[in-house]
Amino acid sequence: MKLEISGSEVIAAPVEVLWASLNDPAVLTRCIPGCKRMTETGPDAYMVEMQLRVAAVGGSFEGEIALTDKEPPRRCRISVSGSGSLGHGNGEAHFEISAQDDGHSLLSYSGTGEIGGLVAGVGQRILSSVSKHLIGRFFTALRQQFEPAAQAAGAQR
Amino acid sequence: MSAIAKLRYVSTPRRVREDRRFVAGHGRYVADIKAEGTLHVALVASPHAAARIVSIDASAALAMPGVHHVLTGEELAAGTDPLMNGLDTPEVRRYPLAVGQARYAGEWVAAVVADSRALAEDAAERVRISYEVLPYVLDAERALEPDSTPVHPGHGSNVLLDRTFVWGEVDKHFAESPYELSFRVIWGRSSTVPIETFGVLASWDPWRNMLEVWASIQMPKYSDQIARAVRLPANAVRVHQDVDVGGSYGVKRGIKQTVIVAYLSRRLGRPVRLIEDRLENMRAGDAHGPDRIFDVSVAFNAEGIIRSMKMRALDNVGAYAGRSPFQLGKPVGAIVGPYQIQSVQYRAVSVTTNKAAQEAVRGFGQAPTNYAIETAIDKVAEKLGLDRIEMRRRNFIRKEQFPYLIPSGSTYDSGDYHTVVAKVLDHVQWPALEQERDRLRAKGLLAGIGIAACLEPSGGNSSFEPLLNPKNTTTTWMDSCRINVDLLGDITVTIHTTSSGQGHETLAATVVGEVLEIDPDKIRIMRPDSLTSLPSNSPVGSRMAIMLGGAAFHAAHKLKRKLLRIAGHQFGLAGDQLVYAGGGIAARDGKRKLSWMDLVLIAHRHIHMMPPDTEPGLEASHIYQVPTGGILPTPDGRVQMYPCHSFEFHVILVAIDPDLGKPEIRRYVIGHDCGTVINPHIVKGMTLGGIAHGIGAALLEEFVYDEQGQMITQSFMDYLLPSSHEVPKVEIVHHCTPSPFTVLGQKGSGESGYLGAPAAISGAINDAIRPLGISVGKLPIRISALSDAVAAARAKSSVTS
Amino acid sequence: MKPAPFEYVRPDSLEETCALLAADDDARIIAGGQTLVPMLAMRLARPTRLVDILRLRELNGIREDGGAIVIGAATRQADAEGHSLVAARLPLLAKVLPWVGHPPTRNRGTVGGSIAHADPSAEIPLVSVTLGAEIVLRSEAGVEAMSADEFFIGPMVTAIPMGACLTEVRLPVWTAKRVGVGFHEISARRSDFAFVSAAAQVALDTAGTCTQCAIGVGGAGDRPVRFDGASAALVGTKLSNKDIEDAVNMDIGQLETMSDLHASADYRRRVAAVLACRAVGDARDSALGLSS
Amino acid sequence: MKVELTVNGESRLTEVEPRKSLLDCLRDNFNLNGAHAGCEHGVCGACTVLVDGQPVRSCLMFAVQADGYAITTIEGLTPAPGELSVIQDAFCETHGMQCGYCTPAMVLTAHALLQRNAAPTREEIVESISGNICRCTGYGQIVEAIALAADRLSRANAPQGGAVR
Repeated sequence: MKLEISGSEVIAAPVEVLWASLNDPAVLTRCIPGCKRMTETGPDAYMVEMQLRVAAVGGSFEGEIALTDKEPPRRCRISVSGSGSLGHGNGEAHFEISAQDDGHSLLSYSGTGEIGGLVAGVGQRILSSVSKHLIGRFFTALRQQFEPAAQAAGAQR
Repeated sequence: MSAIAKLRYVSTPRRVREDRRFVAGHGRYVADIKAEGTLHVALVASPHAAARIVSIDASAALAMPGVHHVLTGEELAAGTDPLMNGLDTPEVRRYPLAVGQARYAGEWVAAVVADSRALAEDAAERVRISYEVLPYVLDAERALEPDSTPVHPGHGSNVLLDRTFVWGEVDKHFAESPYELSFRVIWGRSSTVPIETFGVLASWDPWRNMLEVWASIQMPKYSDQIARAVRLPANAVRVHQDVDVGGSYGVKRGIKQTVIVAYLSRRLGRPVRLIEDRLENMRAGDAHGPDRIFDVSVAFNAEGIIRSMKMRALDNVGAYAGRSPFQLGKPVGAIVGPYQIQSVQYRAVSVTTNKAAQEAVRGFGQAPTNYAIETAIDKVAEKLGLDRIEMRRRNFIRKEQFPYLIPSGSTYDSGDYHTVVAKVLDHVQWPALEQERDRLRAKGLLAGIGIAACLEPSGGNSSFEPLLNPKNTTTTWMDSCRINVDLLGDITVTIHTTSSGQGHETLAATVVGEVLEIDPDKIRIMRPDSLTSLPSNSPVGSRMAIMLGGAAFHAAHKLKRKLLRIAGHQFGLAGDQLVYAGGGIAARDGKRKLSWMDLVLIAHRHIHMMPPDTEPGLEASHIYQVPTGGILPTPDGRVQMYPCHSFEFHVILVAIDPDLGKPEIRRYVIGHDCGTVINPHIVKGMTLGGIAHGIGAALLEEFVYDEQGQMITQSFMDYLLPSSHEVPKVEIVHHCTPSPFTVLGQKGSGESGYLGAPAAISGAINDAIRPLGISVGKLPIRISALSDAVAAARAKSSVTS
Repeated sequence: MKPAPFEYVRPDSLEETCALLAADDDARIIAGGQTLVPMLAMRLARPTRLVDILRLRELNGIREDGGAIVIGAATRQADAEGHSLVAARLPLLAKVLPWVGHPPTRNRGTVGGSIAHADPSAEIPLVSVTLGAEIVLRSEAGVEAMSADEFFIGPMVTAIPMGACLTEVRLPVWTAKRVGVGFHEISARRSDFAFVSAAAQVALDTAGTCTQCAIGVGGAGDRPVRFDGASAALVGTKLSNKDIEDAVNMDIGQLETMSDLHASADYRRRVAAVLACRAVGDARDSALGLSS
Repeated sequence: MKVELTVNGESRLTEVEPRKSLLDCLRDNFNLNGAHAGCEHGVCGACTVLVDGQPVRSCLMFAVQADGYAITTIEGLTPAPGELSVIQDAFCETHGMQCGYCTPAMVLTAHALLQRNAAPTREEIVESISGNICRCTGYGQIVEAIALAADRLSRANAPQGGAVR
């Protein structure tokens, strides 16, 4: 199943800080839903282990993340691929960061992805909304990086 | 036709004998058969539409306790031969497990064998396969293009078959006709999807050199194919045919599944079973049906008489071929439907793509073809402003024209289409039905009447094999029956195929009882294993009433003749001086009489009382050749495809809430003529069940692949089978035009209902939306797509008005 | 299609349930299992442990408490369907229950399970959102209640914190004399997941003027939503078809609809408006004592 | 895990993995083969059994959850070996089946319906079996069978001297 994503988020951090965070495996590990571990395998390339969970559905994934076409601190391309018990997927997104007033940044993204295997076969009905939800979770977590107060909201599942 | 003057059992509503065991839960399906020490298989599927298999690492799976083996395609291919190809396409090789390359998402790549199915699934998750993703093609038209990615590179292209038949003066007829129209309709990929998935249990006995097989099959020449593939003599494969099959309607072929378990059982020395789970079945049971694009042109005059038709059927068979391309061949036998179309150009094109392989589905390609033909009739009527029923009446073959030779070389046996139509119209009270439609329209609903007339070619010859593959010179497709009368006078009849709900036991008992004038309920029916069976095929092509019925009839007559010879010898009378009645034989003068038991005793005990050169015992067998069969196609592709042609005429009323788009069938009437009915309950069930299946194909069911080649309707949450809510009450109007070619005048009815329902439903929906200036030409007609089209048309008309 | 291995525990109390959940992040509650078991069978869900709450007496039963009907989470849908309090006080729930799954799934499926699984198309979550139900959770930390609006977050995603168990849902009872309800849904087959569903409950005064109104739409997006703007606009009107249409059209634009194999996003948006109008119309008619 | 189930009135102790469905337990452990696996995800209904008299999908229930209930399978509806109940007989009378695979579930569902509603309308019959997919019959003869059984039961149960309808 093909997915198209695009949107923009205002993040309470200056451009440079946000850029640094997006290049920091520790931050990404915290923000990518279900990410357990990121291991650097080369320049801007990581192996990721994920334990993804959406409601009762869950499964483990292994995959790779690579950052390319970097133009610090404004642009980069992030590509993700992986597979696990629920299926496999890959995608690529283009990020662009621009400065806003009062030390905020606007993070715009657009990209496409593909999901195959079990979840595509039996979960077509809600797959796209689940994907959107997961992307939403990533940005929520990212925003929370810079708004510690918001972290009290508690875990979701 | 050797008519029986007065029928005692045939055509009477006798109970179906199989039903007793089923209502008590005592059917014996393959999953009910338990063998000590059985191992269970789960399958590892390719997640990609096309991928090279780089490596398979089974070590983690094999390390689990209770896991016995992980079978790869490489190993299996080394130990078995490729599966049969129907067409002459040697480079389109097909193995039960992918070898080197996976060609569709879901294709089985490895088979894991463990102590339980659950454990096998646990282990299957641990088989690590590394793939190199390859380009793929899903769309049939794209697959036709020379630069498309070949699914089988060795074959050179994706075209398995591209043959154009011209029967009659098509160009001349088109040139001479004042009108012509062309259109495209698309039949979405659906299937029969039995509630029982395919299952098989194989057990190799090394001390007897015998492979025992229990399977839920409906497959001609099954044991031969298994033997060939696993490299055993055919007499070392014993297929138990007394397994109840939980529905098939064509698709339960199971060759690849059986080869897997047969190989594993020999290799592991244990019984091995594979019962497909629903996900395996849906994505890779290789049981999808036709997936077709029809481009049709018809030439006609101002009266609506269609003189000629050009049809191109482009079938997307998926990744492998097997028998499925033959589904383009069977419709040749009724390519003009019930109409007097004088010439036809038929181009049959079959392409491979990266979808699951097709298998035979109820009607073997006839239902999609009927949908295309009936759409043509409706479109011509619309273009000329003619009544759709009048249009059909004008084009129908007339009663007095039978037997009627159609341009493609088949002779239709009999029919009385005009009378069936008249009876149906009378039953529905046609003017009232039109008023009802108009009343619904006045209420603001979209309402339409659908009409479909179609033929059910029946008798299951296999002339499509030599037609589409010149290397295949098959001219018989026999079926057989054996009758044995034991010393106590009780009758045992053997039939030699599996059965999946068609009531063959009832059929054989009824016919034998009819001929011998003995209560069918006293007759035992057995289904021996393949090695003790007479040559038979399987219940495909609506053939069993004709073929098993014919075999039973002739076997019973042989037995009767033997009884008459014995009695004649006793009485010193010629046959014409004897009267057979209720199993006993009397001299015509009424003075002497031998009862059934007298005759039985003579045959079993008293050879000294038998005529000379008579074998002792009372047994008779008959191997029945397909009536009208036995002839190879002509070089220009004219062929007698099937012997019999049942007729059905559907009239339905559909209402659609214009805001919601959901079609509701308000009335469903079918006129049905399958000649002499042997068991009315069975024929009724087939007809109603076929209609339900047609409703599914028309409105609900589809194996959908996304752009990446993933099949996204793997579960019953997305592949939608009609429930009791979706199938309306159906009214059946009966008519009987006996076939001159069969023993009792019977024709086939195993596919009835299904052959016309999709066309009728499509016709009704198109009638409903015609006032909006739109039409739909793709099945299934989804609610949302229909509603979106209606909304767009309404928006457009509100803009223009 | 066999589940991955798991342990099975059937605790004797809610307290024990909470302790079991707290001890293991990968433990999952099972009640009727009608949604969860298919996910287990397909191995979409693979908990380490199933904690079976179906028979916990504390979670079973239907009672009236203050202005609400309180339904224990493990109350089976079939029991709710036949319950006199539901029939008398929660006409909207009574109306939708026959649309939940099939009779056999309602014999096992629970009210709480349907809410906890939060399928965007499910009927009981729609009623909960429409009526503004309160959902009560219990964990080792104590009892917590939240509104249905806060509870449903996304497609099968809820705000249940880790370690918590849904214990009951409190559905407000409308005390007005003339209350009517309406419900419509459309699906490919009658018992399938709805492409779109709409529920409405209205109260009328003696003059037939709307005093209270609640409209909800399910199946269209990633969770059920309530049309508060439309509801507010309709209070004080006579609920003419025109009133209803205008009001529903105010809110329909905010509806985020999804597209899938069976129904396009456009379809869902269009039909959501139609069904919402019909549901309100039916509610009005039933409040007026007209058959709908 | 050990579990003690009451099946067709008989208490039976067996050992199952927690993940074993009631369906698989009935078939594998007790050799009661009348319940069939069709989809194993709760849609087709071929695995229906009665739990405390109500139809339930045995593929959606684990054996370890099934203790303490009265479980009835098709084998438990059959009065005696070779004898049919009124409902089973009615299915034979109208040929309310073909391949027989969904039939035990249909019969059990019909049984539960007629227990609670002795004179169901056609719509009520259709609704009651709507969770049981039959691929063969198109449901027509199944609906007829259930109506016939209802009629016969009501006659059988009517006071002497006349049928109730």
